[in-house]
Amino acid sequence: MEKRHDTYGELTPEMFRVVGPRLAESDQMPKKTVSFWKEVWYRFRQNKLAVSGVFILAIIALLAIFVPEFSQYSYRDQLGVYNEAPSKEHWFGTDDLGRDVFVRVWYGARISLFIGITAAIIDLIIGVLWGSISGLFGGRVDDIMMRIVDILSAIPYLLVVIILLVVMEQGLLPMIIALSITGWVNMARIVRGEVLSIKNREFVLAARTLGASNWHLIVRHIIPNALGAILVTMTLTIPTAIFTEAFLSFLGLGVNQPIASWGTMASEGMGGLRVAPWRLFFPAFFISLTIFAFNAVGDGLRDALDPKLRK
Amino acid sequence: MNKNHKILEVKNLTQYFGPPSNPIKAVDGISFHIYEGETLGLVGESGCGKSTTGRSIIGLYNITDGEVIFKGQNVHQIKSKKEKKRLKREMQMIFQDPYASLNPRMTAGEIIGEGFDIHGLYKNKQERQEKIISLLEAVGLNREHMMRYPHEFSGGQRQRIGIARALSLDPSFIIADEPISALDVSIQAQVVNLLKELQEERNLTYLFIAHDLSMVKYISDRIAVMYRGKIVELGEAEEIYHHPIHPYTKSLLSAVPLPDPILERRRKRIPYVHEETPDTAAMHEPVPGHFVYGTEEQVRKWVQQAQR
Amino acid sequence: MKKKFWLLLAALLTLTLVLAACGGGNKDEGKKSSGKKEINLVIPSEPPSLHPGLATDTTSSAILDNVFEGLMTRKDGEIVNALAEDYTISDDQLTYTFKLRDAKWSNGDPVTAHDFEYAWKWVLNPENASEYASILYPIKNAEAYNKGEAKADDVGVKAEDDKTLVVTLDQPTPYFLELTAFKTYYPVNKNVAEKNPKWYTEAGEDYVTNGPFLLDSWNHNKDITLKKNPDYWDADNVALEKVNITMVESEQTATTMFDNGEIDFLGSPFQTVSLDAIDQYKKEGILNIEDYAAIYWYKFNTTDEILKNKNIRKALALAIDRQGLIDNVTKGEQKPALGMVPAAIKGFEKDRGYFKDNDVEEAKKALEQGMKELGISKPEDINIKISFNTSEAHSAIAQFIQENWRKNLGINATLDNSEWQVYLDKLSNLDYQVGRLGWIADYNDAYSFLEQFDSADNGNNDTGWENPEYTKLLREANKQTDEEKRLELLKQAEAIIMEEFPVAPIYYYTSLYVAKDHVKNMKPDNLGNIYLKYVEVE
Amino acid sequence: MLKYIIKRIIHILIALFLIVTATFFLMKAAPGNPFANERDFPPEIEANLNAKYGLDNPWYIQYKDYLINTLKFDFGESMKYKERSTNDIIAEGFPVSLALGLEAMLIAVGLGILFGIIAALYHNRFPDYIATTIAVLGISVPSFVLAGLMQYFISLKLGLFPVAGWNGFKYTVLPALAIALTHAGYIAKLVRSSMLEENHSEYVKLARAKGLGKWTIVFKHTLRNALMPVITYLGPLTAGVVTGSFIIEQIFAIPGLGRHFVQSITNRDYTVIMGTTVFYAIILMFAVLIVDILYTIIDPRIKLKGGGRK
Amino acid sequence: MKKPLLEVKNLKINFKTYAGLVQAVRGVDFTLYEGETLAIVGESGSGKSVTSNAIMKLIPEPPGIYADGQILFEGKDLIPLSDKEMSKIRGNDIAMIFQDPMTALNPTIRVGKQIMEVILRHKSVPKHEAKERAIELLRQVGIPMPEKRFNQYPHEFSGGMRQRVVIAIALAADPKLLIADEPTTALDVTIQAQILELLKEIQKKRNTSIIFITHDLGVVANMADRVAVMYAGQIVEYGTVDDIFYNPKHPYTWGLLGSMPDLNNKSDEKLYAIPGSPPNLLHPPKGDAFAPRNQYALAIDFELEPPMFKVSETHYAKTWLLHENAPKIDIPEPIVRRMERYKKEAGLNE
Repeated sequence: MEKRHDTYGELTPEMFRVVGPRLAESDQMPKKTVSFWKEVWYRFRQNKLAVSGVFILAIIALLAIFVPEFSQYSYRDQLGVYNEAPSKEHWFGTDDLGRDVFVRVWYGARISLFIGITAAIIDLIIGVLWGSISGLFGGRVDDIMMRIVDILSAIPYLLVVIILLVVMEQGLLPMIIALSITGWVNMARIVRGEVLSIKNREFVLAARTLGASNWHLIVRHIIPNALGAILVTMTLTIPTAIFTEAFLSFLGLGVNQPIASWGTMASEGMGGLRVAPWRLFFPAFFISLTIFAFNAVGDGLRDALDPKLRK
Repeated sequence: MNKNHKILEVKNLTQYFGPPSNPIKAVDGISFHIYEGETLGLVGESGCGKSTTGRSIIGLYNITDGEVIFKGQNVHQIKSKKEKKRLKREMQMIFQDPYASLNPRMTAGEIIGEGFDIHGLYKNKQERQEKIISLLEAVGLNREHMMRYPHEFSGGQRQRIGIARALSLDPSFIIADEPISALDVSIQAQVVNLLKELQEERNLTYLFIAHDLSMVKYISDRIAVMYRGKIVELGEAEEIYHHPIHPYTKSLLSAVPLPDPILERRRKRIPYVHEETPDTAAMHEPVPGHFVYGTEEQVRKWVQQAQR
Repeated sequence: MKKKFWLLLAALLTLTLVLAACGGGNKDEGKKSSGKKEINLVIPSEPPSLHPGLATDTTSSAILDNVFEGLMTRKDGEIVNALAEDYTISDDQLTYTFKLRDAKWSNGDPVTAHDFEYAWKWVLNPENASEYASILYPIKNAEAYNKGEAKADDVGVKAEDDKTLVVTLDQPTPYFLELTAFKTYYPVNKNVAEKNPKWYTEAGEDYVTNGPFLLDSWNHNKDITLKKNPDYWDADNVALEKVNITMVESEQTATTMFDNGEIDFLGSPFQTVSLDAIDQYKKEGILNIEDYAAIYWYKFNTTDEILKNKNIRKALALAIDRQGLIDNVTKGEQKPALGMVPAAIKGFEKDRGYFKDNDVEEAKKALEQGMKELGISKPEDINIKISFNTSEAHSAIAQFIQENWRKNLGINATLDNSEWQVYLDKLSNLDYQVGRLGWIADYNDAYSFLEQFDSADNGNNDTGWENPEYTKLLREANKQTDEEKRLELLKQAEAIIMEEFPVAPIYYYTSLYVAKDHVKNMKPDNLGNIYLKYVEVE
Repeated sequence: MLKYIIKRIIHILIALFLIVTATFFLMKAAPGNPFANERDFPPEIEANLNAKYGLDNPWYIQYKDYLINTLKFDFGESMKYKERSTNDIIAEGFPVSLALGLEAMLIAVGLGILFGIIAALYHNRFPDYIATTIAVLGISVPSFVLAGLMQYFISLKLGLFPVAGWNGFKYTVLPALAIALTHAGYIAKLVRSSMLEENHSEYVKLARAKGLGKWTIVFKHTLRNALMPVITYLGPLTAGVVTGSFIIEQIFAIPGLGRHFVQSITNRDYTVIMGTTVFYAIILMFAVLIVDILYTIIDPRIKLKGGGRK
Repeated sequence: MKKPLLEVKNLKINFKTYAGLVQAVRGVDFTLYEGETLAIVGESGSGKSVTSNAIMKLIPEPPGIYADGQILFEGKDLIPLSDKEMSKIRGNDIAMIFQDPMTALNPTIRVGKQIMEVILRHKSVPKHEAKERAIELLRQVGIPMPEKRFNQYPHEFSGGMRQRVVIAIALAADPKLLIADEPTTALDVTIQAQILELLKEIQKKRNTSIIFITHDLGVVANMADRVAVMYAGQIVEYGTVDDIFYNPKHPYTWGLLGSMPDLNNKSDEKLYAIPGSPPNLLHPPKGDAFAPRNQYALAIDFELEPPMFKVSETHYAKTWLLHENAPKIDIPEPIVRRMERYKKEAGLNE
């Protein structure tokens, strides 16, 4: 245990003068500010699946934006070549009405993503407000609001959606309403759970002792801290909406033709599975890919946000 | 300390939780007062109701019964928003857990300045910034720390931010709810020293809640010992330490480990056997300024035991 | 402890394997039937009712037509005697007297004229709320009784004795014999039905029939089995011993089942050959196509701002490339409909030459004219909504026609897809512009197609169109006892419609079907009915 | 406990009342009626029909009748399927859906837990990536596509299972798989994340300090606790699955209850809509109640109090 | 001389984080003899818990890395052992008591079963015997009515009782070494005193060696035979309990002793506090890690890491102040005063 002094080389007496503490050095912090989100981003980047999800989504979004604009065909042009296999001319083949599937897939991507994202945003707004009010106020308010949520989730979703789609004229708007009408329930539950755990954290109590209003608490403390969970839920709401749209299309309640969504394309393509499998394959593939990507991103975010996995 | 001026008076404070039929009696009718400029230590084991007492006084809970009179005003009966806000500025709190008490999504500057936003103070950006910096410096941090997030600080530094936040509205009374129990020993001393300095500089009054008897004894002028929702003994710090009367206090004192091996080897723990106190129990003052809770008979017995 | 995990894993694997093994090998269970004079079929849904007097739909008919038999039946599209051994028609064509042959109910009771009288009056009894009662209206006082304005005794049907049934009609109805082959005219065993009013809800003792097959089992929503009726009067000529009918809603599934040999026949009413399967079966050379007395048409709402103009309607009707539609979209070798009555109907086999298919020039002229009349300057200003009910085929047709109108006329059309019930609501409330409908004849007569336009109030009209001359012609035709003259009157009426275009006929349906090689003589007749009585299995 | 259950049942009854009300008015708001058909029939007949099924009454009488009938669990006759009572339809369809649903749940839970455990134990290593990818794939393929592909490849091309129908065990395999895979994916994800969470807990550390092996810890300690969120998920899921999946039942021609939910609506078969909705709601709400009770069995810390789940 | 049970040699443990490599333990050496109690004291983040977990090989890899050193248990190095081999030692030869009894027990398993588990894992005894042993253990750790308690769940126990259960689990297989990682930090003082008494009693009976991790010097004074003071991943002072409390040599030890008020501190005197914050082990400072906070820091402290200086046979300290060239610096006055006061008090009581 005892070490020889001479291993340290020349030790001059000068070196043994008392110089006292250097507190500034002790309290010094690393140069750059590490914000929470930077750290999250770092951890997110470690997750290869999640990063590839982001890439996939970016590419799909770009193609959805640009392909329909710059293609020589439009999504509704009937070109007179029916159920043609993929070729140089038509990369994804043509469908039963002689339309270019490639253009339709990317046009459909717009519609499906639009539906997914809009529904998710509506869910977000209603869900976050409902959940935070319910959670923050607690007591009777919470009881009533949560009972409403319970009932909404006990009414068969299909019944509501079908009746809604039946009553309204079919199109994008009723589709989005149908998706949001009960979709926000999940978000509300999650936000409420977050609020319940956040609202008794000491920093919220501290803000209360400073005299903060409920609104201030929601905006400054609760939402920023629930943001992680909200984001994760949202990345999982979008694919759910896309999925539900496909499901409703299968029931014949999708968007109006000739407008294409992935859902309507896939459910129509189902019939042509044997004659023209590309009509099913491409939209179904991109539905799956997108949902896969969103899930990967959502899972990645969840892992990245999880404080327990942090060090 | 101004013994003539009671800044806070608590009368029969009662705080029950859960269903009225079978309530959890967190605080069961306690009364005490705090003089302006003094530090009252409130000690007891976890779950005895000491934190609840602090939170009830500052109005985080709606109290079940009793009165809290702060500077002559009944805290729980103030209706006007303006009055309420004024009260908030007068009375502040320091929290136990320096990790949980700071919003991880806000910078130190934002945390300290939050009270300004709420009360609409220092609208001028420059002024606001200067005030924040002066608060940071008051607690031994510096302007560079303003833009930093809580997780970048050490535990002690975080607790300093919490103290700066409590000071931001220039209160006269601060409830320190176990402000040091989550900190390391060497940091505890720093924070306690800081609190004492601030008290002198700003003429603050503290309600210092802790379970660590030695630290409470060190910082407090008077000590109240809480046990199962009641204050069982209250008196001058030295008096409580040297001449405890209530057997619970004795047991508590005997259990405090001392940083001395020889003493430790000899230490005899006095176990406390819970004694039911009937409804006739009340606060007694066997020695002037030294209160004990119990029936007359019990108190007489305890005083005798103590004198032996 | 690791052991446990591997045990679990192994258990799962075995489960999967067992599942796989169970499934393997037995694949051609369906094919086995070929030796046993048995046939496997599918219908698209649970039959809503197996009471001949209550059933309204083709699925129920597909069963009823084989377990019941009326006075007459059909063979190769022709009306032939069934339970009626003989019949006489009075000269004024108002009285029909049927002589019944010796036939038995499946419980051994003889089939009597009283059973017919009972059954028909049961249908007409307003309390029973039979939705198809109106098909009995040619009978004297039938309508009045059904509407509660006459008594049962007033109805012109009477069992003179066990073997004689006398029917009195309101007016000469040349297709009345056709009607007696229709399911609503089937007899019901009076004794059983009176004893057990719910006799028709389950297969069993009380489900008493008189047709070539017996309802052997009926598992609701799942399957139905028919067994040969040994007591059937013509049992010697019935080849099939057993018919297994599964209810399969999805066309794709039915197609796959056919390909997999699980069923022996695919084609309406035993599910349909889906649009997408047509190509495949054509390629394989097994697709059969038969004429079908049914039409697919687009109705115009003649009360609409734009479509009230008959030239616009004409333009729209003419600017449809029917042949192109048939070749590329519907693909079933349907015939372009250039009239109101399908070619499968007697006397209407030839084209009456009202207009040409895809006559863009004429269409443009008519459009020009129409726009002038309406004061519209550009065709782009005309917006037309094509309504249809949710279905892939309707949607594809609508999209094709939408393109036709856009290309040929420069008119903007939008598509309005609604759920079936909503769609029906829109049609009957005239809350649409252009809407699709199909019409299938219940009996082989042109009147079936023309009758609905006799007045704007007719529940099946849906166009708001009426024409006094048209109405008059139909009335005359009804009174006409001479077949030739009657057809002439009907054609004149048809010509009026094809002048004013309250509807744009699109195509005459065909029946498409595929059958396994061992199934012989199984094909739909021109009304789309399949009588299993004639089917043979090798 | 009993008090808690009674309280929950009262909640369920209130919810049922609201659901019946909402359904009734939604149903009435939808255009169309159960007798509408391509071929119109005379208004007199329609009047007869309306009279027969009580549809000629004013809405409040109809509403009252529905409420009373719901209380008596007698939903009346189907308006589409003549003389078939709604109760019969449910009684015939439910066992089928239940059997299929349970099989699917078994597969889903088995596969889901298996993949979840593998993913969690090999966190951020190769097996995790594989298991996660498979799980997400399961989630991301729409069930109708999956069903169609399975029919085409497994039944037609490989001849392993019948295409459709409901005549014994081998008919259940494909539809059960088609239902199960999506849920298996979700369950795998849930198990993975909750296992990871449990793996960071102190008691796992203590279990390791006891010298217990990796798998012992999984099976005896973590899995049980990690299944809590799975159970929460399973409650409503079970209700949904055992009452039948419309798409799967339609594609595989299974005589289950699921189709009736959709078909009754498209048929405007009011009595059946009401019956199936109430039935579904009851199953769902009791499933949630059972989950809450199950919690107390698995997790002794939770005590049921009168307050409901928080 | 007693036999060494555990020798830790130059143990270095790093953690990989997104910000870089954290050097949590930077070369720790100590020896533990049979039947003795070694207390490791230090602030949070000083590496004391990492060291104790490292001995159990409970550090997850990744992110943890055993960078260097040996852990010799009865002469056998534990570091190269596989998890399977290690699991035979864990709970059997070396057992551990955790800080928070509230979370350390599996909430969904009856406590009896949690104890039996260890017995069944390491001792080949039939179930009923394991149960008897478990009940006996519960009795030994002072749980009343052990037969009834055996079948209860953790949430039915109070904090102190739970910690007794955790101790029972640790003792179940009769380990030679017990690592107690802040076993009383989460408990109230009165309960803490009971638990400490219990541990001492057990040690007396079974001659178990104990490594006691704590940050509370009062507890150290009560429990330890020898003490290792850790700072920034290193042991900075090491000696018998009397060495550390009555002759502390390292300025950090001074700081620790000084910053603890005792019941005699006058409230008007300031506490002797260590200023500043502990270093970030992502970038350990050059030289003596404690120098930036050290009132008596020497120039060399900022340049060179001090070696372990030997004070006596039993006492070592890692500070340049012990170098022959260093100025003589006395123990700060408040600490000396208090030591004297204690000595007096102890003498009075004699």
